[in-house]
Amino acid sequence: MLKILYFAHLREALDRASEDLPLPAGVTDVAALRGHLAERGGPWNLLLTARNLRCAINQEMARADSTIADGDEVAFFPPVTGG
Amino acid sequence: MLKILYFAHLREALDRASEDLPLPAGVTDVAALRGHLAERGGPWNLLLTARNLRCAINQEMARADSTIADGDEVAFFPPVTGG
Amino acid sequence: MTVRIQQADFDLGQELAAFHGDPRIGAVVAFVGLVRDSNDAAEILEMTLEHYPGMTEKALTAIVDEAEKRWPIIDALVIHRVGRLRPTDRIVAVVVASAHRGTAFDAGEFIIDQLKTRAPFWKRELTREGARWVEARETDEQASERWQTE
Amino acid sequence: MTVRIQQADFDLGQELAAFHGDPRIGAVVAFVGLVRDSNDAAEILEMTLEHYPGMTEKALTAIVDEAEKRWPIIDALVIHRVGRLRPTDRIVAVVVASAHRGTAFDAGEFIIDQLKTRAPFWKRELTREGARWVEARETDEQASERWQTE
Repeated sequence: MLKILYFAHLREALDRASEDLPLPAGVTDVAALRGHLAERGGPWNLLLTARNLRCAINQEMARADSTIADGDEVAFFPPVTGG
Repeated sequence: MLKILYFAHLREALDRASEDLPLPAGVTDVAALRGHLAERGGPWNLLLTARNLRCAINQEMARADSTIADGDEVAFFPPVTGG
Repeated sequence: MTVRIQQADFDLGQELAAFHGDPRIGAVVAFVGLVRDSNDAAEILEMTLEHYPGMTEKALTAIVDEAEKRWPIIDALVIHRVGRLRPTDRIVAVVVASAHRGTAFDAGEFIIDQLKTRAPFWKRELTREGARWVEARETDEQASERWQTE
Repeated sequence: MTVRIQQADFDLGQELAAFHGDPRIGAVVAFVGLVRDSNDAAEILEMTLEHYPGMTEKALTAIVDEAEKRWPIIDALVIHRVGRLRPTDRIVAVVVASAHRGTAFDAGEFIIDQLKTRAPFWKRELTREGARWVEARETDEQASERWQTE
């Protein structure tokens, strides 16, 4: 099972802050997970189209080719704007 | 009349914080005043020998060739060490 | 070294008191960021700050750890507020204490520059035209990156 | 813009309150200098700060004026103590408020760097070996001069 979190405009657009998702077959990295989620269509296309979408795995910044494994906490969010 | 002020180690060495001095004949700039005061001998030689001695005229930083006129407030002190 | 995320306001005078009394400290630099009433030519009525609980604390701790590796810091504090804020409200404080002032200035600016680009916070502004998510700034990215080459 | 010279201690939290409430302010940087318990390898028991009444205020005002010409400062404060101080005592505070953080950091560091080389204060330290006047530092001269070329 993956725990997936969405923040800021992504959370609003998807109308979802988090979800638990069984690790989809064939998904081994961030890019694949984004593609898988985008298949839901509608606002989920943002997972592929959002400019500079960031991803963290287990609360560490990750890249498109970072490995995803069962039990991971994966977060998607736009560039940060704190401070 | 000149008002002359001495600060920090100069004040201690001369055992004097200030004095009123009639403008000495022939003294028209800082270098000449330093020479005039040094003629007092003893610790007053510091006016010529002290490393990096600073001078202010009327509370503005001055140079060796800055003009001194009757009524001026002249101050001698070492490099500053505040902050 | 302390990192705190909170909804409540903070009293910088009180926070600075914790930096007082260590005779090795010769310099304290404190930065406070506040909500302005305008941004990108729009009037700001209110702001909401969202964060990623858990990761945000980790990211801030990692930034302060990095500062401590780069400079001889004696103590450091980061406080960042979340939730609803209004113009003139304090958002963030960064405090660095060290023996000499150059260290405290550099490390303080490093921490806030890195926080702006690496700590997961997001600002949503309410203007007269409605709400909008603040866009990341290229200037913040540049301010963060300049520390890599120094 | 405020410049103050005083024997009494100051409460930075209270001083910063004066910088609160102006919605143009997005950044406040505060520097505090404190007496350390050692300097040049000697233990410092006590310190006495002397100044040149009249000229010191003018010099500090001129430095802040210059900072205001170089940067878009919204407000600034300099407090410098004189008289007898002990380790951990506050000596000086410099506070700068501006719209953006880069301005506040740069102007704050400029003011303290200039103060160190241009404001007539002199420190006398009491060590176990006796009293000594603090020597001006070449590093302070360099810190002050770097602003000329930037």
